[in-house]
Amino acid sequence: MTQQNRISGGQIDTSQTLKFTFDGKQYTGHPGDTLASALLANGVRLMGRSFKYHRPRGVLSAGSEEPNALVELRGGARQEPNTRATTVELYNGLLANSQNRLGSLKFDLLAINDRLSNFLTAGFYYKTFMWPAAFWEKLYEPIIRKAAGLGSLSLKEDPDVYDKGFLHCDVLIIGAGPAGLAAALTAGRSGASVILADEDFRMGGRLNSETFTIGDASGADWAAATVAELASLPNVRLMSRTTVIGAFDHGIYGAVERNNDHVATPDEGKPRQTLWRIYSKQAVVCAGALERPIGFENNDRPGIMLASAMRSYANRWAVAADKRVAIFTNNDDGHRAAADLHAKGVKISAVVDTRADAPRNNDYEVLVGAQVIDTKGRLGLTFADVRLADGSERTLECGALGMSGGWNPNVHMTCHQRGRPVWNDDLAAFVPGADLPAGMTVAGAANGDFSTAGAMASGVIGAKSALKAIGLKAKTTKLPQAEDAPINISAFWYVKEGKGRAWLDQQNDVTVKDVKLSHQEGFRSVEHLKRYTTLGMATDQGKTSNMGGLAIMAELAGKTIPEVGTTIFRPPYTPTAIGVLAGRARGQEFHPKRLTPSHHWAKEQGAVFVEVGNWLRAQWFPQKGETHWRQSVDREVIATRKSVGVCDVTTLGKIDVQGADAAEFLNKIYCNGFAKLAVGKTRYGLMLREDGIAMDDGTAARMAEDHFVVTTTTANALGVYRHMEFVRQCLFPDMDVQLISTTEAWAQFAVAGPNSRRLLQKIVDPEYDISNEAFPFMACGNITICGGLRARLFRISFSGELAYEIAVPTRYGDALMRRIMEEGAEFDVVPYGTEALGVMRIEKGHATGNELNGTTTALNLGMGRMVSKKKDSIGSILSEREGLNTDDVLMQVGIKPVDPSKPVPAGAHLMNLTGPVDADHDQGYVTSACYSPILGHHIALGFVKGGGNRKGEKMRLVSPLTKVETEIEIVSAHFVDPEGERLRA
Amino acid sequence: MRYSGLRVIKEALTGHKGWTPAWRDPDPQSQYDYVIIGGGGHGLATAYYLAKEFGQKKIAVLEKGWIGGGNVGRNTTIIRSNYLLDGNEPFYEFSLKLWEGLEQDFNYNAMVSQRGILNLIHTDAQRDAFIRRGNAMFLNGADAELLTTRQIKERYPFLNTNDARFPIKGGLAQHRGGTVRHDAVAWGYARGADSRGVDIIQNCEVTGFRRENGKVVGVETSRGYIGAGKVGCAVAGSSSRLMSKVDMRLPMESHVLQAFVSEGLKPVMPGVVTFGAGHFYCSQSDKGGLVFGGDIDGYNTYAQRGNLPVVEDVCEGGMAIFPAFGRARLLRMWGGVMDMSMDGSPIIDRTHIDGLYFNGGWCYGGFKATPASGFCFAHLLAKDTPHPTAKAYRFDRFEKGLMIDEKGMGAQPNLH
Amino acid sequence: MIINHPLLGPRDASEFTYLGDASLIDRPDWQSETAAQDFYEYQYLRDNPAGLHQELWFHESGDRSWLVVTRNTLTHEITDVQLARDVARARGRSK
Amino acid sequence: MHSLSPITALGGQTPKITTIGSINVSEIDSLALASIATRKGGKTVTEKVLKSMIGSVPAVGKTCSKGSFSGFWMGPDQWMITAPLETHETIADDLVAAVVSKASVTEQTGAWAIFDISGAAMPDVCERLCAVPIREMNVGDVCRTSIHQLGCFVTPMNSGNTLRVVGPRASARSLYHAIEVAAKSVA
Repeated sequence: MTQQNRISGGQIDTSQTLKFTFDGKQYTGHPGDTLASALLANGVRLMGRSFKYHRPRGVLSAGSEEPNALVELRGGARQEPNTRATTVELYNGLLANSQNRLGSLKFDLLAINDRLSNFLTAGFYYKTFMWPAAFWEKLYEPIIRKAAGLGSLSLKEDPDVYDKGFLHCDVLIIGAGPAGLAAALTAGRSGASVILADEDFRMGGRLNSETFTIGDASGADWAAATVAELASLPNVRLMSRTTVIGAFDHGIYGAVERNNDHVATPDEGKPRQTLWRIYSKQAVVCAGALERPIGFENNDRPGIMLASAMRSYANRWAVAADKRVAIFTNNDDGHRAAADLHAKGVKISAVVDTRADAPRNNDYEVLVGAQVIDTKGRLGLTFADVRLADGSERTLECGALGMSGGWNPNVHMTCHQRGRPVWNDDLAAFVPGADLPAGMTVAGAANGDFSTAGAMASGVIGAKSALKAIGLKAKTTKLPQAEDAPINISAFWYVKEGKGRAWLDQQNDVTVKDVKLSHQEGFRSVEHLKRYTTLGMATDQGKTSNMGGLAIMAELAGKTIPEVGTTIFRPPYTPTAIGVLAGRARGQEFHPKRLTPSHHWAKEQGAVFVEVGNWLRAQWFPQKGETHWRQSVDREVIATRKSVGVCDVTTLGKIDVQGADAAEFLNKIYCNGFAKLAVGKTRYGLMLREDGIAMDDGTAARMAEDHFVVTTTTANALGVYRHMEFVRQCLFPDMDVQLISTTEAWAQFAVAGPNSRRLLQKIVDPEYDISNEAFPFMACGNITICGGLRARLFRISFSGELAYEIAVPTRYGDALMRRIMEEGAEFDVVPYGTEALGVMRIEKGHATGNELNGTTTALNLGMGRMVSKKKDSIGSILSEREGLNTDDVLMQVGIKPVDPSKPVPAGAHLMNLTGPVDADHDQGYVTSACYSPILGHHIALGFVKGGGNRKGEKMRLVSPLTKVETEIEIVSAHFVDPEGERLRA
Repeated sequence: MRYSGLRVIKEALTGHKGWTPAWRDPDPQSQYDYVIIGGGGHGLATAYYLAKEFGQKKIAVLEKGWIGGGNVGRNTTIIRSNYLLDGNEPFYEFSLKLWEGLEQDFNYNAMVSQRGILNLIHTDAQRDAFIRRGNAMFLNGADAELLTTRQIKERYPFLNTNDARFPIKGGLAQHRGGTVRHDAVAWGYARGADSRGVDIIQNCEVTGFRRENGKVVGVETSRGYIGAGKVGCAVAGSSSRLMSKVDMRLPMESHVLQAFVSEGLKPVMPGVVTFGAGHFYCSQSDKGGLVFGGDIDGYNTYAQRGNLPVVEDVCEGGMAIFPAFGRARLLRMWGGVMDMSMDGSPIIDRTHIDGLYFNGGWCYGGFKATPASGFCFAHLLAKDTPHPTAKAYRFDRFEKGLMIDEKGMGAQPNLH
Repeated sequence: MIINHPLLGPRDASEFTYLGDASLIDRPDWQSETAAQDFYEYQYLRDNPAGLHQELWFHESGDRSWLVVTRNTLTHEITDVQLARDVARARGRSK
Repeated sequence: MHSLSPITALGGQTPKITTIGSINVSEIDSLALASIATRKGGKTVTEKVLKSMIGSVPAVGKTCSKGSFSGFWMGPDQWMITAPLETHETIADDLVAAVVSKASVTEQTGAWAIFDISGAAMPDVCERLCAVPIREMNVGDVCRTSIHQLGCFVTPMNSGNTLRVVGPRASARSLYHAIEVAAKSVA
């Protein structure tokens, strides 16, 4: 098929030919073409099918507001559903397929809906499908879902990568048409830092689609020359192929740059698109205006398009929409399409103008005071029937019809912060209201200045007011002469004649009749109209349909258009790939990885790792022959309790608390007392929230009179630090206390087990005596190891064994772990992971996150007495509330299976031995469970109502979810070494 | 006039002349027995059940804008009863049971679609917590199932199970959960209430309360004074603003929850999925749009709009589990005003002022609660005693230390 | 949003963590007879105004200062930002 | 001298240096760090120590240096001091001695990973990493921001050709990957 609709001129490079396929057929186009212009050039008018009735549809526009020409671009994993053919830059080898059809684009079986459209009016589905009840999920909904939807995803992982970035500028100019270019010249020449962004791959806006001159150059040439000057200014950043998607608070704009959508596949490592967060002091919106269609019977046939689009295809892309065209307009601007196409040798059947006083023309016939009342040609326009002013009827032969119902200023961006546009009667359109986002001015057609001269002048004014607002002086910009004709519109929304199937929303198939039905059934607010009929809810978000709909509703409801008002404009301005909004945070980089100092060593041992927040921690260290994790974990627990084990505990939060009031400060944040803690001693601390519920626990080691090292749980490290800064800065601002996190500054290892001291004595330098007498339980101190390396030692034990925690500056963590393993060989030292640590702390009865779950109090945890009443501390008052201190309050207990072979799984609930098993009789729940290799059976910790005095009681553990029910006995939570002799050995 | 398939056919063949307004547009009368402030899902449901279940008369619903214009028109349409605590689970299970019969009850197809909801599990601690929750659901008569990663992969083959930063280790499913067409819920209840004589009065903003020796006897509105035997407030995010007119400070902050919809796609998502290691949940509407959301922005606001960082955070969560969604396009983002309470659970209670009743604190879970909230509020208004499933939703629970804190985040609304 | 940090100047609000109403600075006296009621109201009740709201933000990935920001909850316009420490002292807090 | 040998933040024996297009990314493993925060009544002593060690008291958002020592502002009354690791591994102890409990000093060397990004396209890389207005920053400015969810200090150096990034050590690999990827998409 040759490009039979190509005509002369245009901004395309005919010296190069690009091959592309659409629905399996090969076509050719040229650089500078869009997929839409190339298809039209090859005589293809049928490009898609509408959503509900599957009517055949052709391209309506030439830009991102396109409702009809949606294709599945590319193939395989890169398939992009619902892509607007009007915004796809043609490249060699481009692959596109039509979508939303059952069968071929020409013979879509679902077009049966169009035959039944009288039964399938707006909102019909709310009134049926209710009987029989079960049929909805089984029959009706599956059918509807299969028929609905538009394009389809490949469901393969998106192979492209996306970038995110941050830009700062004095003035952001949105849109590079005549107004935007004039604004950029003014701001750029003043030396301000300027960003000029435009969604198109060629800057110039309407200048590239119209034929009038600016000064003595063509509009397009003036645009090109201006872009060249702007490119030479270092303080101006030109961003074509960049859509500003939203105006957010305080001058922040989101913009998506399409770096590589115009090539088949991006180069390796290069992003498909970039999401820019632009911080602007001032913004000038020059987003232009969008032309409106007119409602008339069958105004949706392929070949019927906006008059401005017809001009774009002719002037910019050298494509005649058809051999023979007609125009239907209610303003002077529509006539330009006839003039431009006539000048390029295209036959003009006639210009149908609703106005009695429409301007005549001697090159083509103008039918004044006339209306198009119907059209013919199912898969492509063939004829248009016209009602003349005198009532007679005429039929025009035409393969394309340009509609011009006037222009809507593009107020989208000005309403993203809930501002509302205001109605302008002379323009018969909404223009930006006064309540604009901070720092925003509007210029050009977006503000209702439709003429080129008007747009350029208001662009300069807009830039000047932006510069003034940031205290910059603008040099005067002398503008060349440009056309300044008014468009003399007289509002005309729809032709009243005809059976009423006049299309407003061509993608969601909403007709004038649907608006009438919506009014008839009481859905009269513009929001009810939208939601009941789905007008304006399609992928173009009503850019070419909302205005007609609300104008007709105003007429029906006897209200003015401003009284009906608009629905809410919401970001993004045009649909935005979810991939670009996620940026590089994909796959393994979703969150950063925090590695412990011994990570590399642990990997060498073949450790199995587990995610703990953003940390990766060794969970267990499988050895040859071990096939199940329980074998490894039991071995690690037994070896540690029998001799010695080492575990990397760096991930626990560590906070340096210094200053004269450090002790007093700890007294405020911990419910137990710290004032009298001796230097060289450590104490367990329970931290409450102000509501009296336990927040976190840890140890505080007094390294010096005015220096504590405080530990937190891994999960709460960030939250505890933030809380401590709140208490310091907001509650006790005059306390002399300084905080800084040292979590990652020190590598810290727990060395636990009866031989832990013997092992450490081979590492700690001899001048430091770490015997039980010199370094008793809960001692702490600065030491040196391995011949003088500064380190810290703490006699604290989470495992319940005789244990120390030794810390060195992180750079030496790896080396220290390897040294501990060497020196510990004679004691058969084993590394143990988080799983074994978990078993040992459950055996010992120590609470962790499962117990400190944000709803448990000191009393629940068996630490009620720790809440000192003698001093003020966060949470102590509200911990006294009656509901937290009932006599049947939950208490932490140990749980043992009566039959030793049975598990006691976490998450199970506890019921009395007899009686109903339901929520009303729930006695508590199991928080942590494990197999204890020391005791030879499963054990667990949990909470039971009045647990304090139910030791020895038999109860039922139930887990209906996992079909477990077993008899258990309530015991002390301290399964191993309840008296703590090992700790003090 | 009853809606049915036959009716649709008859009207189609007779030019659709027989359809009448779904609800009247009456002028306010001077006195009612009950005045409900707030024409959202909860307010309309309250009026509906007051008339239908409790046989009450002379009821009015006052809406400052257009009915269904608040959160019921702005949510991600999910229904479920997978709650943990005894103060909540009975109520939400009661609500799910009401959903199951709703369409036949108010003769309006709200497209209640029980396609199942799945909470993904990524850590052992999370598994334990979900097992405890699943058991609490069973013990309250709801359904739950613990799924393995393999079972999940069968239903969602495009779920990222190969290089996920936080691998999926299973999930808790509630097969009776699902989605409902949210606008239809407001319209269904409005139509049901209107047909039983309830006056639904739009564009009528309450500007103050009139009290006689302490008791509330009526409300001042933008359309004049309206007397009332009892006044029930169900205004969600505007709760503090409204109750400040009787000098009440509430245990609540108003926040924005952003929600998102993609362009229409052929069906890919059979049910609702929530991500456990980030802020993301997603389902697919019958029209084909992916409806998804995540966390609230986190600062007090009434602006019904959010900012970019949360949009990016939600999409990052989405791509973490559905890397294929990168090719789909976000079509529209919006925000509602969430009445975030101090423990994440609602309040349906009398106030200390005679004749004034309050229903609010729904955080971002109000949509699924609509039927039960309406039923229980109607019960309280009609009988002056709380419905059994809502007896824990009292104002004084915070003073007494009987908080209902599902997530255990404490008295900081933006963490619930 | 942009918060104009009193020391560092304008910074993206995504660098901050929000806590809530600045009334959290006015922690009651634990020894007053009405301590239980005072702490209940302090911890749980909020004005939650639709308009000017004084609120606490923590400069998490910045200088770790707590700030008191005065922001309109309808328009998000920020009219004042101070170091929380200064506000606390001005409200009589000390040690 | 003790018998343990350190490893770099990226886990190697020597700092990693790579070139991507015109961008050079080099791991810096030669600095000791310590933080210093004035205590009540310790302003004069602390400022005297700072002046003697790094030439002046860095103002808000500023850095300054004297010889091979340098320091930058971290927060109100709080600064970070850097010194050559080779000769001043125990900088923290020296500071503790100097301030005589008039300021709180904390060992920081192990907590940070440092990368220098240099080349003509450095600003383009920086724009893809964090929100600092790099094109308006000068040598002597320092700014704490977040890069790929990690809290990092960034400061321009050697007449604006280099950007030094000081980020949390445990996430050194993730930080390095983020820098590498940004450099690739710009190179």
